[in-house]
Amino acid sequence: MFVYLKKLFAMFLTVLLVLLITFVTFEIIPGNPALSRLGVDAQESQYEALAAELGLNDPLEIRLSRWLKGLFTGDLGISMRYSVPVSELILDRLPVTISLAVMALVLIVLIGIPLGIVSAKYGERLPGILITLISQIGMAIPSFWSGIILIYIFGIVLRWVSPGGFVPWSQDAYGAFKSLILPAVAIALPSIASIIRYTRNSIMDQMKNDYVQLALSKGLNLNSVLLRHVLKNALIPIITVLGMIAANILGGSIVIEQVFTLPGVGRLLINAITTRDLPLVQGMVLYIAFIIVVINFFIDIIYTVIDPRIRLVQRG
Amino acid sequence: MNKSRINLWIGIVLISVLMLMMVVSLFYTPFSVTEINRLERFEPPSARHLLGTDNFGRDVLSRIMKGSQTAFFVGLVAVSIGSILGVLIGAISGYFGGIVDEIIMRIVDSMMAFPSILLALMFVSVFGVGLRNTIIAIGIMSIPSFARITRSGFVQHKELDYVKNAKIKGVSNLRIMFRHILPNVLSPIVVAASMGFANAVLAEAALSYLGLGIQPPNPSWGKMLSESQVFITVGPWYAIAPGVFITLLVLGFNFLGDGIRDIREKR
Amino acid sequence: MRRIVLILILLLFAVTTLLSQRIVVAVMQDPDFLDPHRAAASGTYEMMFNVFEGLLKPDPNGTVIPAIAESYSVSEDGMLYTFTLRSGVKFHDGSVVTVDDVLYSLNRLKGSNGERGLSSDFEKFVSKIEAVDDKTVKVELSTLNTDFLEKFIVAIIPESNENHEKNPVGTGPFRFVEYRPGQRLVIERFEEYWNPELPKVEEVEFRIIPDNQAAIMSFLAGEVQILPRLDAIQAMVLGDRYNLLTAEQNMVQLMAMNHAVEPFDDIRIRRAINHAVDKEEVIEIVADGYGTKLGSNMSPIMSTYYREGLEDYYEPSAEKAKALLSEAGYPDGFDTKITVPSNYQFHIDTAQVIAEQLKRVGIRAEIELVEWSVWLDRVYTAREYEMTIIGLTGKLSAYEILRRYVSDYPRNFFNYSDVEYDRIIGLAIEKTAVEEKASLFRKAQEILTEDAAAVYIMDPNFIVALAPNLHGYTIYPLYVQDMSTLYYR
Amino acid sequence: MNCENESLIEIKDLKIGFKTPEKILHAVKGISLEVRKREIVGIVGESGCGKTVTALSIMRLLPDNTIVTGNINFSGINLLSLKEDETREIRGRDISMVFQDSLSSLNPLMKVGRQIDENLMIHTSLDNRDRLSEVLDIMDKVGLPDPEQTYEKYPHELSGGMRQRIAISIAIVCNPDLIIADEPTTALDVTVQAQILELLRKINRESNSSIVFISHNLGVIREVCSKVYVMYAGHIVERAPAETLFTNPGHPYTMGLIKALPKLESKGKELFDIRGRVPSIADLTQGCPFEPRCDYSFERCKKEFPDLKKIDSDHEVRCFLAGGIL
Repeated sequence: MFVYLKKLFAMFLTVLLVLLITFVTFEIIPGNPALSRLGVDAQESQYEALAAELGLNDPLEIRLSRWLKGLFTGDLGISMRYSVPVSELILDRLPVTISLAVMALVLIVLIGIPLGIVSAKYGERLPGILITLISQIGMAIPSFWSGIILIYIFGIVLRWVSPGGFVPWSQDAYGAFKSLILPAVAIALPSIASIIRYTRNSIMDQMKNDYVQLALSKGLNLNSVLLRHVLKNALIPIITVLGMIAANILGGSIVIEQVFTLPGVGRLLINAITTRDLPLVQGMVLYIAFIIVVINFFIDIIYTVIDPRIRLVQRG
Repeated sequence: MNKSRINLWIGIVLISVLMLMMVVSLFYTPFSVTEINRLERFEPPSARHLLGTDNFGRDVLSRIMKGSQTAFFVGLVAVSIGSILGVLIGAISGYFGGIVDEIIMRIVDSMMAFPSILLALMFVSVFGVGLRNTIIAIGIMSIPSFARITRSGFVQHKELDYVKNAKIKGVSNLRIMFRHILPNVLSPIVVAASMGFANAVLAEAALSYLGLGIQPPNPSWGKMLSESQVFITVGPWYAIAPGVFITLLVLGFNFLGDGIRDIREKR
Repeated sequence: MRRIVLILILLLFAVTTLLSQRIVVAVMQDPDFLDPHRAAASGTYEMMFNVFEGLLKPDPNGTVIPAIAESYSVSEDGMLYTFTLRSGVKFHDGSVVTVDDVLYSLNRLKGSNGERGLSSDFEKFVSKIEAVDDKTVKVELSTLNTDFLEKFIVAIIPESNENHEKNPVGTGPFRFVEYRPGQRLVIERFEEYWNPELPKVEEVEFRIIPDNQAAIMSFLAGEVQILPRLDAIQAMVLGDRYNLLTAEQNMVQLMAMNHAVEPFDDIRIRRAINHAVDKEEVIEIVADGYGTKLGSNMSPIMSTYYREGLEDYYEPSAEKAKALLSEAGYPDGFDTKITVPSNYQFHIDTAQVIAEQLKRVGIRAEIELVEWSVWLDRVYTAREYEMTIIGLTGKLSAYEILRRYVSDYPRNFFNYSDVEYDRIIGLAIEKTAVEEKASLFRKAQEILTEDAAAVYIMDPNFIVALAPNLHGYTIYPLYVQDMSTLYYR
Repeated sequence: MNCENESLIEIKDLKIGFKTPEKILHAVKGISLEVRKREIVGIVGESGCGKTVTALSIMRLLPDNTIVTGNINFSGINLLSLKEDETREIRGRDISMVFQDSLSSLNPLMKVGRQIDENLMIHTSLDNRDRLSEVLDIMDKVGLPDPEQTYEKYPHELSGGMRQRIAISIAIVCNPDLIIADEPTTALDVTVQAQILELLRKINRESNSSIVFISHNLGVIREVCSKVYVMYAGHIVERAPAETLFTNPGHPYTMGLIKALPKLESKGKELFDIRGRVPSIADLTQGCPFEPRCDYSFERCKKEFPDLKKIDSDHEVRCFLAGGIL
């Protein structure tokens, strides 16, 4: 329990630091939310009205205290660009990114782990080496490039799916699936490749253990030994990697949402950064931190479910 | 014996070829990289233009060659920043331990939990786009992994006899850290540097793709990709070439990293 | 094979769109405000043009025609405007537009009872707004401004609406449905529009896609039916499968040189740069030839006020440019920086071509890309830059176009200052006779050209890509998308 | 009962080589041995002498890059000629194995009861209930307290001795003809070691299973085995009944091993150690592989490889001096 608290506290400190840095830098850097909202055609009076409304003309100490107050009351504030509560904006975008991430994770697990097992089973023989080689290449392909190629093949040439259109799940589940599957694949590809490698390595490490020999000596065939004994053991390090991948999917979605023009959190973040929408940027940072804490929490739970040893010995 | 070196050799060959291309581009490119030629737009690959031309009639191969300078430069400097600072932080943290170690490692852990592209993105958007800031951003985001690897090496080695002997002899901490321990924990750091190079190339491409990295007319593979994206129907070679080269370079460094690790593990 | 593909694509378009009677239009940016009196961005007007109407509205020829007003008159001295309301015009909430709504709207702009108005123009120029009877409204100016008529395209909104921002209500052919920040703005057909023939489609979605390349991908995939404002190279990508419309768009693309910064304070340098830039090459490469060469800050589409013959005032000539540079004390050229907003690929491409051209005369220009918000802050407002490339979108009023160069104009980011120019503009706006006014504005354009106030590049043609079965697109010399006349066939 | 003398498994000229990119390295260089029914046979030797590899070759558990030649005759069939699925039939049912380290040989993530049960699942058609009672019986038989509770435990929750009892349960649950125990007591402390040895003897007595007992410790071997094979560098250097081996060792290596045993009276004195190290399997000498470490070696030992010489009806030694001056 103590370990969790320490972890949580460290996360909290880091987020606070990031928030403080964003506040300070948004003070220094050029770019003004009111200007960027109104554009070149605004009259002076319109600009001044908006600047006053956003509190841009208030002295630093007032803005700082307002910021601190918001921070401690959990009020994310109102977006400067959209005049809508930040939490509302984020919640609106969340389903897209979350479903994208979940679909990608499912693909990674469903494709990566079995292929990793197959590759480990064949070890140094041809299928194993082939899968390793392909996964090595898969890891090197930038996801936005594969995204572009996927759009070209499936969107423009074949017209199977339509990039840039997103229908909410509630409206048309199949449509939503169709609009998310390509970006999910693009995000998943490099991670599938790395999961294959990790699974392969982890299984091959486990295969050196005596319990494998014992299982074989019972008369189990290799497949059963892999699935019944080795896999679960091999999963433990893979889960750590999956946790890191889950966090990286969030990062990857920033780029992929841009490629596929999906109305997800990543695009919102880029918008917020380019329009100097400080409350929105901070809200996003908090949101991402929160998601990461949640992911880590789940990972820890999965550990304890899989590995009985962890219930006794705390992981440092 | 050859079998275990195959990763290493693939890596070395790929990197050498690309590096050769980079070195050649310092003195020579088949065509000017920036000069615009309105008569030769979207020429498909031919003997004259091996990789075709782009929407400005510029030779894609020449731009790819020039772009390799950016890729190597970004990778090299970013990895240097990341490894020097990371090793320094990791060494201090691992060698001295205690509360300093605790604080540093907690921060490093939290930093690693954040998607690194996000940190780089924030940095660049805050301090402005361009080559220099891209490099710094990528360098900073690679610090945590170097710090962690170095730290674990130092934690292991500081308990070993040769370190204790050195301490008894009265060798200064600084000297023990960097003359005694560091050479012994170097090989995982070298592996991390190789992988870090690959990641830096990918990160630069992603940032440039988002328009927040290298700025035109400097050729960058990522930027070329984003510029060429719409032309995929009229000039597929232009959209495909930069992607292929990014992949090859990343592949090269990944193989190299694996290769070095193979050798180390064999020992 | 190509034929089959073409037919298939057409079929697909037909099926998907005929069923829905819905149009998706790609737009670059979010609206700034939905409240039409607070909105300033042209990107907002582009969409909300379909929702709101004023007493008058712009027509495709660049003039204004009656809308909520059935007719209007202007007094001889140009100081008094009288509008007669069209009967039976309804707001989207079903209520009829009354004189009170008109008064409410105009007073909201002018400011009343000590409250500041939402429009500095109305505040500055209007002295009195009054209802003559329940059909007639009179507006009296305080200062003469003969271009003021165009101001009455501003939206009339119902007094009863409590929140114009959350729930915008107007009288336009479409009714506002929803706005999702960063995603879309949806409008639907208003059944009780005063012109029963319009609009023709059921629903329009403005999908916000800031990245033009992604927008093109969506268009190619059939997800978007209208791509406004393509540049020519991008249009070329689409090929001949689509319906492409081309027209001048009343935009002035220029390279501004900061007159307050050395060496651009020297007219010889500015002239040298003008000689160094080969506009035709720029148009050819960046716009694939689809652009109209400019010589001053006015597009030929403003035919009444346009001063012809300035386009070739500075013929492209490296010798002349070099000679002028030497004369100004820079025989070997100099180093400078072109600051370009990073979200406009068209301007970035232009900058790349111009940088190459400047290199030929020895000027080494580095291209610096900045985010749009940084550009607005640093270049447009703080005027900290050397050179920049931007497109100034057109207005119906020549005065509003040319007053950017008046010394004390708050957004004169050129830092241009010329006493004669200021005088001519001030004079022009007081002339009621059109020809008199036009000749003064033409004179103003000449001054800009002679002073080499900027490098006036082109009016890039406005290319709209439409789904093959979409017809009835109307081109305006303004930054608007008129959705009411579109129909599928 | 004449089955006492009936042969259960007979290994003839077994050679085991590992393929490397350059050459084939032989870990076992042609050994022959025999285990009779109900017999406990010991194989002794330092680590690296090939005893574990021999055990694994009986189980056909060697990795893909090994080449095994010779003949392993088990109840009339040559194990080496069996197909993969045929070996699986035999593994666990007819021949089973107990490994050295029960902590690593038991799957850490599976309840121990289930690990015993698995064996029954593979080789019997019993239903869940019957299997459970069978498993609990066996657990009781090997002396595990509270079988029902222990069934639910994970390996890390048990002590080393209990874990080894689990491993033995796994080995005997199908009532195999042969149990190969590879250093089953090495990782345990002395008292537990004795209990486990006693258990193995009991199993041998009660269930008619033969046991191949592999150890580097002659003392342990002496306690349980009736017959002992001494292995050195892939060869069998001596075969003798356990008592004979101690009273009348025929090979200098065996003598060394006996000398190296800690004795009560030598407590406090320095333990004897055979000088030098076990040769690597990559070393190829013409002569006797033990020659470099042998106190009695002479010229011939360097050049010639000695044959197994019969010095008694059940005593064979691979040494030129055997039966003579030694």
